[in-house]
Amino acid sequence: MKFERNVLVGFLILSMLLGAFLQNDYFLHLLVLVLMYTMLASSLNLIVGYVGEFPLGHVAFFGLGAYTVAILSAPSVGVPLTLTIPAAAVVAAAAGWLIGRITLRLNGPFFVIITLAFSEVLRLLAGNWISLTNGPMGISSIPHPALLDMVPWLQGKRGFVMLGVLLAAITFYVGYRLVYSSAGRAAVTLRENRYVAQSVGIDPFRYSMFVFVIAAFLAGVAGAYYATYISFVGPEVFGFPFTATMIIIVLLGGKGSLIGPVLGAVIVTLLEAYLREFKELRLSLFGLIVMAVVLFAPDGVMGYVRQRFLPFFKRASHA
Amino acid sequence: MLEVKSLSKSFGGIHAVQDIDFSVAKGSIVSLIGPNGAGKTTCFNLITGFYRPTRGQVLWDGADVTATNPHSMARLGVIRTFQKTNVLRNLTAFENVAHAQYLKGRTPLWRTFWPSSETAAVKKEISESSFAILELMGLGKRLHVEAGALSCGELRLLEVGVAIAAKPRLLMLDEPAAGLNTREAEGLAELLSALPGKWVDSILLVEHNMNLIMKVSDNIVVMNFGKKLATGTPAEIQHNEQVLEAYMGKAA
Amino acid sequence: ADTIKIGVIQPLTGSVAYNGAADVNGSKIAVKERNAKGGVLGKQVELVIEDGECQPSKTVSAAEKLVQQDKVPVISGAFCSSATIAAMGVAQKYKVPLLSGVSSKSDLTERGNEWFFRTAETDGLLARAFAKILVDQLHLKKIAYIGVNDDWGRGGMTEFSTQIEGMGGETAMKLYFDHGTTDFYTMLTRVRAAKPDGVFVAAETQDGSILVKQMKEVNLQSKVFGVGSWATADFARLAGDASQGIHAAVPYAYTIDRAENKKFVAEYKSAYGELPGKYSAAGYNALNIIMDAIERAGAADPDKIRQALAKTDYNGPNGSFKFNSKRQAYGFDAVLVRLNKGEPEIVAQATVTADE
Amino acid sequence: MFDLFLQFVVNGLVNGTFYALSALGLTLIFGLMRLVNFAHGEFYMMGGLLGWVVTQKLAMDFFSGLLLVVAIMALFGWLLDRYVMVRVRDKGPEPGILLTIGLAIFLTNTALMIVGTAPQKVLAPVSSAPLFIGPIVITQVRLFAIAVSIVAIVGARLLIQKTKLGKAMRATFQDATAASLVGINTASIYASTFALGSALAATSGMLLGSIYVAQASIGGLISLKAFVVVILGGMGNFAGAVLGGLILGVAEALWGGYVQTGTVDMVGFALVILILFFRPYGLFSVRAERA
Amino acid sequence: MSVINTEAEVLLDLKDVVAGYGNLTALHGVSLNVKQGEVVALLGANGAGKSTTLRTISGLIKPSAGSLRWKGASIVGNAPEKILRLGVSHCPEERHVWPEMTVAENVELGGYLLKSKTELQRRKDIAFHRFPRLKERAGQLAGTLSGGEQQMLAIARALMSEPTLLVLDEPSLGLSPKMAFEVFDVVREINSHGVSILLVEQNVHNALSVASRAYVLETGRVIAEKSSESLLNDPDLLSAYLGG
Ligand SMILES: Nc1ncnc2c1ncn2[C@@H]1O[C@H](COP(=O)(O)OP(=O)(O)OP(=O)(O)O)[C@@H](O)[C@H]1O
Ligand SMILES: Nc1ncnc2c1ncn2[C@@H]1O[C@H](COP(=O)(O)OP(=O)(O)OP(=O)(O)O)[C@@H](O)[C@H]1O
Ligand SMILES: [Mg+2]
Ligand SMILES: [Mg+2]
Repeated sequence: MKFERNVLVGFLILSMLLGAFLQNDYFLHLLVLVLMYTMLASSLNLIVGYVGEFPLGHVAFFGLGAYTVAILSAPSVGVPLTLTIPAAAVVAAAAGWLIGRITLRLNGPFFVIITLAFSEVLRLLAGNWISLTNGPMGISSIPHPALLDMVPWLQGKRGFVMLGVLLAAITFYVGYRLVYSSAGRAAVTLRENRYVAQSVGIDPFRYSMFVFVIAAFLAGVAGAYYATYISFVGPEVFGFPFTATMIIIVLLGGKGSLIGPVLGAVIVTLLEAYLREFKELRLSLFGLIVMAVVLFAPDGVMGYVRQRFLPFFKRASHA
Repeated sequence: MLEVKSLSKSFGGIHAVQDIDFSVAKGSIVSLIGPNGAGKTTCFNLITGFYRPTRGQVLWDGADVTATNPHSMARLGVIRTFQKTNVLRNLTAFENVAHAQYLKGRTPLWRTFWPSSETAAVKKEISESSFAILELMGLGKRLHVEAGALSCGELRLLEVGVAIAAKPRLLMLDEPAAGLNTREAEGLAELLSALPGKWVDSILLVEHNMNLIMKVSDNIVVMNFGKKLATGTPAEIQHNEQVLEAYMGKAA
Repeated sequence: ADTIKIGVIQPLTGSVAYNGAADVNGSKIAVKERNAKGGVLGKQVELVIEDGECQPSKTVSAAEKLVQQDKVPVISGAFCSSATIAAMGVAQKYKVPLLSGVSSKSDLTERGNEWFFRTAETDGLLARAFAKILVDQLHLKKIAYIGVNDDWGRGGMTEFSTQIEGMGGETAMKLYFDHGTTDFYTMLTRVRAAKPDGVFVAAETQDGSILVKQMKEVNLQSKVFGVGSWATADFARLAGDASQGIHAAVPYAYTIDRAENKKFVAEYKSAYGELPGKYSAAGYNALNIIMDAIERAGAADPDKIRQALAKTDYNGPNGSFKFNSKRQAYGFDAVLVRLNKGEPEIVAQATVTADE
Repeated sequence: MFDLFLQFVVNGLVNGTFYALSALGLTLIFGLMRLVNFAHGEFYMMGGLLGWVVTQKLAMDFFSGLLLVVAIMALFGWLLDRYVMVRVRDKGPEPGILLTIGLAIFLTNTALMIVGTAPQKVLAPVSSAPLFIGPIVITQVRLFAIAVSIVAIVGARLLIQKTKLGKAMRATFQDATAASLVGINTASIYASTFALGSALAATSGMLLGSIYVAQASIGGLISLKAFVVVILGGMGNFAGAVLGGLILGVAEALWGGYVQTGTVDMVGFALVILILFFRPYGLFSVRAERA
Repeated sequence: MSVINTEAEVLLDLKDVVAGYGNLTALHGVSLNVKQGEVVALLGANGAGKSTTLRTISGLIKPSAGSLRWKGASIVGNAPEKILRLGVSHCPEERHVWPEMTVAENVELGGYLLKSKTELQRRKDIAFHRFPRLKERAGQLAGTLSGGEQQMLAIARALMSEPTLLVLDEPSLGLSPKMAFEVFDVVREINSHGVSILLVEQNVHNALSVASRAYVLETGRVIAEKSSESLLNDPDLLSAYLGG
């Protein structure tokens, strides 16, 4: 618990220092990606790791967040960054509530696929509702946030890194509080055994819903960050590639621990960047590496660490 | 405290439970016995809301709580265990018991993100009562073993511990002694007799271990083929020909 | 450095990899030719090829890497307009010229990004060049439009239908399908029921070949014409007999009768064992234009290259390329072809003009 | 008007049969074995590309080619299970998900490297000239494919429900400990199911490759639709999967025919949401869990 | 109760078997044997390692050291299937019925290794004759049976292979007293046909009423091996470990 908190804070401080002192913009870009993936994966991890269900459509909330920012910050609407990001989070959370009401009644493979169905419906909507989303042409008029232009030091990528650190900090805080709250424990009880949970008084629907909405909220934040940074949003933000990356990050890093997604985000981003050296072999190698990690550390890197260095994790204080 | 009235449940053509009436008074231990497939577990499922009765009523403190969902029953103080072992397999024995005290440690959802939402006092209390309960169940040495790695018998005890931790008023145990040896079952009998008034108000027990039943029960309800066959004190039941015939077989 | 690096971003994986790879193949031919002749500014040219996966985020990563790590002074790419838009931001930020030979979305050159150049024809330009010929030569009155549901497909359909309607053509229906669709029976049933004279199709090789094959299967008799990589050997091979008599308006066909093209086709064929298509030519042209510009700039310096690019006058397999003030290329030819026994026969030729 | 409707329905039924066929392998591996197999579409893709190689490059006729492809893919599936999948068995669903995602990425991109990006054609076994049945138009090759689909589907169903092997499969996936205690060689059951699933996926890839195209990057799309079909049917239920496929096919055809073609893919997913809303365990499924 | 027959052939012989789960060692050198025609009980407190011993015998767990012999030949590392073919049938703890198969299918699969259909039918008839309750429920999904019914099913299934050695893990678990007696009657009956039995049972008196010998296990070690009579006459041992 303490250990987790220290690692997360350490990560934030390190990112901030790197953001402040790194001169190479490509590395800063990678750092921004790490931060974005961290947020996204952390939010997915809340569901996978703490509710124990596996949504294949978590990207829906990421996409909604991204589109909200894109639509609201278009020059004709002109809502500033300080409002678009919260708005994105709220829209995503509201969608989470709606979608959760339908999907959380199901479990196992049925939950996996019905969530996928929702994200695909949204992707197709985004591609066909021309008047709102500009369809497959996407929205490309997202301006550089004025907020980051105000302080000269924050210009360019550095501003995005700092924004990312701030948002990641929020994500960590929310995740941390959730996991170590009575709601988090209720969710874990539910994950471990639905029957036991119910018979000690836990309302299954209420808690899975709560975590689901929070996770959607955070995914919305990640989507907002993405949209502001890339400055273009099209239907691909609802696409399966994001889902796959997200899943790989969470499971590679190790689900059910707050550090796992961070580790996964760092590993996957660096791996993708490094593998660019290998040209055509790139993705084949990536696939092989993912497979190799599963075979040698089926519970992800954190699972492996936990197994090897158990003493670090005094679990007794979990209550 | 608990009263069931002409409780019935059928699955397709199978009448698993038919017109069962009984009640559990405060401070008492009532046992439900009967041959395999008589409908005991189904009764449990009906009372705790895992199944919806085809007919009949469940009353709790006089109020109708028929088909109330399981977690709400738990909040009313009706906590049960399961015949097929159900625990939090990936958590330690200690965590199992601690997590079961959900109702005690619960904070409103909106306060989740409030710093200091949980007072250290509550945490300490939960932790202390967890130790106490595990000690009570004789699992004091197995505190930090993952539940999945416990042996069958230990799991049964842990399950009872989990149920007690949830602060029941009525504790409903489905074959808690299954898998315990004679001596352990005796220990459990003593434990159960001591529970009412201290940890719980009353106990509703399903068990096939006759020694235990006879030792702890104030009242026994016998079921057969879904129907009530007899009811009475242990002494009465012990001498009921029908019960002996249907249930005890040669043991009599 | 002893080589001059040029960055290329194309989708090399994913569903449009087929076309991205063709572009890269064309680019490589251009570089090979040039290097054989001594390279640029006396140095050999080295391509740094990155996979953008047709995704904005991956394309930005690729562009960032090219500029920051490989220090390329100029980039060719990207493919999908959405990815190109994302890369344009990077180009502008680092002040590195970006040239796309593929992305066709009209407004890319309307965004006032002075670091972005385009050698691709836009749908509007193509439509303006051929609508009249189509209507007059094929005698089409009532037309059904089928297009892939993306920016390119939608753009092509809109431009052609507006032009054709302006000439008195009638629009029977407009239908969209998603990339990767395998079954067009429902769509074709609708089209057949409407009995149009002609069917306009905006589709790439894979979707397009299945579509025309199924047109034959459902016995659709209308004339077929469209835009996409249809003047290619692959298309004819995949569609088989069904390709017979189809018309396509394309910026490039390997049958174009020009010396520059014959040379290109021969080299391409000897290198890859297949005939080049429109994306191969796009890559080839883009790289040649970039290398010319570097030569004229006299140094591998982004800003100088940009200035040199603006003054491009390049003669390629499909005509000559100049840039207008919005850095949109014009002056090159586009052709209307008719597929005959798998060969694209050139029916008409038009020069792509650009308004200032 | 009615002719049009009839044609839509027939298109839908044909397409639905193909959906069911391409989901067949997944019904085994995902529906029965409970492995969320993201590489299903890649197995399908391999079937198509291998089909192209054997019919076009090796100039074999369709049927002997199909036999060869089935043999190769069955062996591939078997080895994959014996040496890779076995290591994540009993570790919960997630390692399997991650492993098959990795596998899918690897297979797609390796195929892309080896055979290139171009779409390819599998030589069709019968003609694709139009055939008129009353007002309906269809092709011989489609009728042929439907026949093959029906044989494959019925065969697979009989295998699972009636044969000893099928029972052993179900037993193994429901409780492997008990299965090994009654003498079932569970390792080989897992491997043969995986092999069968791969071979079925490849069969559909090759057959449909002769009607559409075969291409390295086709996998993702196939997987998505196949998951929808399996779930609609209710996991591991062949009759359900067939019905799921048909419903999907007809709904898409009618939507495309009367409403909008651009959004047909949405129909499938909307249908999933709708059906699971009313029947949380798919159209046909038995539940045997009790508290 | 059968008399101890020292001449009888030793069927199963365990010597210093060490086994466990992952890093955890549950058996620290268990030695025991079962002879032809014997009923042997394995007793011990919760978590002593009784079930682990049985799992090692039937091949579900591979021992990390020690020898495991069947009629003199080593069977260490054999798959469960192979051990079953030799004639050892294991009815596991916690029933392990196949929930989504019918009762009839569950029973039939117990005879999975049988080739002959008529023989399978014969054994099925015997099983349903022994457990009429199961016959009533032949078409019901096993997962919906009551606990005791599932236990009967598990026993019926284990008997389907007509083994030479039957290994029973707490067969009376969850059975009503009457049903438990009936099960022990079945045990006696098949033993009278020459089938050897290795039995784990919590109710010592029930166990010793059918067994001729017993081993007492404590934390993965055999601490006593006695004939049933002498064990029944050893109140110290009984009350210390078994709660007689
Ligand atoms: N979902 C169901 N579908 C069909 N039959 C059921 C279902 N649930 C229970 N039954 C049947 O109802 C009867 C009563 O079952 P129940 O589990 O209540 O018995 P029990 O008294 O607890 O028996 P035991 O002592 O063996 O645990 C059994 O015959 C069982 O097969
Ligand atoms: N699946 C498992 N994983 C890890 N440890 C286990 C597992 N099963 C049992 N153990 C451990 O092995 C030891 C022996 O367990 P075993 O199940 O053999 O005991 P047992 O004598 O059968 O007890 P019981 O009478 O309670 O069934 C115990 O300490 C238990 O905690
Ligand atoms: Mg019961
Ligand atoms: Mg045991």
